[in-house]
Amino acid sequence: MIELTTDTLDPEKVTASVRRDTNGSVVTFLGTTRDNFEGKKVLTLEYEAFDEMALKKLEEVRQELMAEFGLEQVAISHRIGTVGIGEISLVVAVGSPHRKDGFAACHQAVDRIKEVVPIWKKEVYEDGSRWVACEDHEFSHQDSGQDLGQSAAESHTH
Amino acid sequence: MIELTTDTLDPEKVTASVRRDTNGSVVTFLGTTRDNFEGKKVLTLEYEAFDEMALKKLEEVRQELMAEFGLEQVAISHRIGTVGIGEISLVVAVGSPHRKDGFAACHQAVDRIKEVVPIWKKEVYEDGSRWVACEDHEFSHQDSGQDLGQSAAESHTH
Amino acid sequence: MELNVRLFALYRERAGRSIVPVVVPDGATVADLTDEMRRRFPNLAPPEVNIVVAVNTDYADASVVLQPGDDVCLIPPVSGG
Amino acid sequence: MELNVRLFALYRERAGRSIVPVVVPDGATVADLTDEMRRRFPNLAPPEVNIVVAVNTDYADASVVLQPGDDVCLIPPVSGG
Repeated sequence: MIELTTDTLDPEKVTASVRRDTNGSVVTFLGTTRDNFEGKKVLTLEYEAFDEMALKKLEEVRQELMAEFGLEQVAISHRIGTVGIGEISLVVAVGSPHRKDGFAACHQAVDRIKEVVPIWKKEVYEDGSRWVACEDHEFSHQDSGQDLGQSAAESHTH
Repeated sequence: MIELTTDTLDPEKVTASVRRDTNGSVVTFLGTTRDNFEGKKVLTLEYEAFDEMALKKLEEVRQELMAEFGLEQVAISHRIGTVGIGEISLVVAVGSPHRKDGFAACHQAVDRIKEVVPIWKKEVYEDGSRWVACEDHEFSHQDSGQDLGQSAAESHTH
Repeated sequence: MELNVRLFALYRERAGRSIVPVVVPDGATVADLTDEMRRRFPNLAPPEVNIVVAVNTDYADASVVLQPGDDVCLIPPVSGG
Repeated sequence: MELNVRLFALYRERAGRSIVPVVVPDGATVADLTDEMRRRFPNLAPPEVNIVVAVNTDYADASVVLQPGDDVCLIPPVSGG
């Protein structure tokens, strides 16, 4: 399953969707919103998506993973809109016969989502806000995830 | 938290116990019982533990992980007794500021649990049963996890 | 031809709008379009930053030739997850 | 001294009991104990398999000298998870 929603995410539902009696392993990743950025208190976050393309890219990531690891159970749910501190913004669940593939596939799924899916996060502070990794000082706040996002996007163009 | 129980495991409770507003990542592993062994239908499983030592070793694994990765949130819950097919026998949840540590720590926790914790699994078939990795043909069915178990146990003695 | 370029997140805020009608010559490439967008919105992105473009919901190389009716979107560095 | 050796899982089933009282001389090691257990239960484990022993809930090397009152347990290859 692939899901992009403004509702509170339901990790149990996502995890349940990849469980099979033939599988011995389920690896689930929850991305949760952190309460600070470089010591600055974050009040809340806003996620914006280019919906059609985000859904398409999420499905592409899912298909890539399934092909690369020979798996059938990969589920991704991403929240958009306002997300409170400590709430879940991303759930990735991978069911697999063996755990090694499950860990590798789930980790890679999260990395790829952060690289290629057109979703943006804005941190809201008491005294302002910031698009993560790209505002302030002309993109100087790019973190590694953002650099990957940019380079991955570029690599996709070649 | 560390838990060894005959009750149905509660992955949501285990996962919830490692969530913090300061963390951005929660990685959860569910070990579930598979319905077949080399094509043979498994009806149910029986887990037996050397309780006192199992709890001690689970806590040792937890402390090792927390020290190695500098983490504070590692939770492990292992079920014993009869476990139906497709049910959860093990839950490991790791909360961490960053996902890379979370995936590595969770994977390593599961590996170590399977190596050093004195818990045994018996698969029950229609026409018999088998202690996983150590019965039949005088231990010839040892899989890699079992080999690790044996060697890890030995290495602990040196 | 005229294209309705869509902007998201940081680019949307910097341009002050989510859709910008842009006229480009026939045969114009993605690079031509981003040049035009930079000209119209000098603060959109610093010169050293490549402006990533999606055409019809796929990332498109700077050399891609635009077609009438293309769905063209400017994609700031992503930060999902 | 007499020790009550505890057996689990496969070893318990093969020995047909969960506790086996074993008399060993003072100064006996873990290796002496497993030799004695193999003598009493020839089918316990094949010769090439090392019988792992826990003393007081920690894995114990074959050279460890047993003490009166020690909690001694035979640990078949584990298969948790």
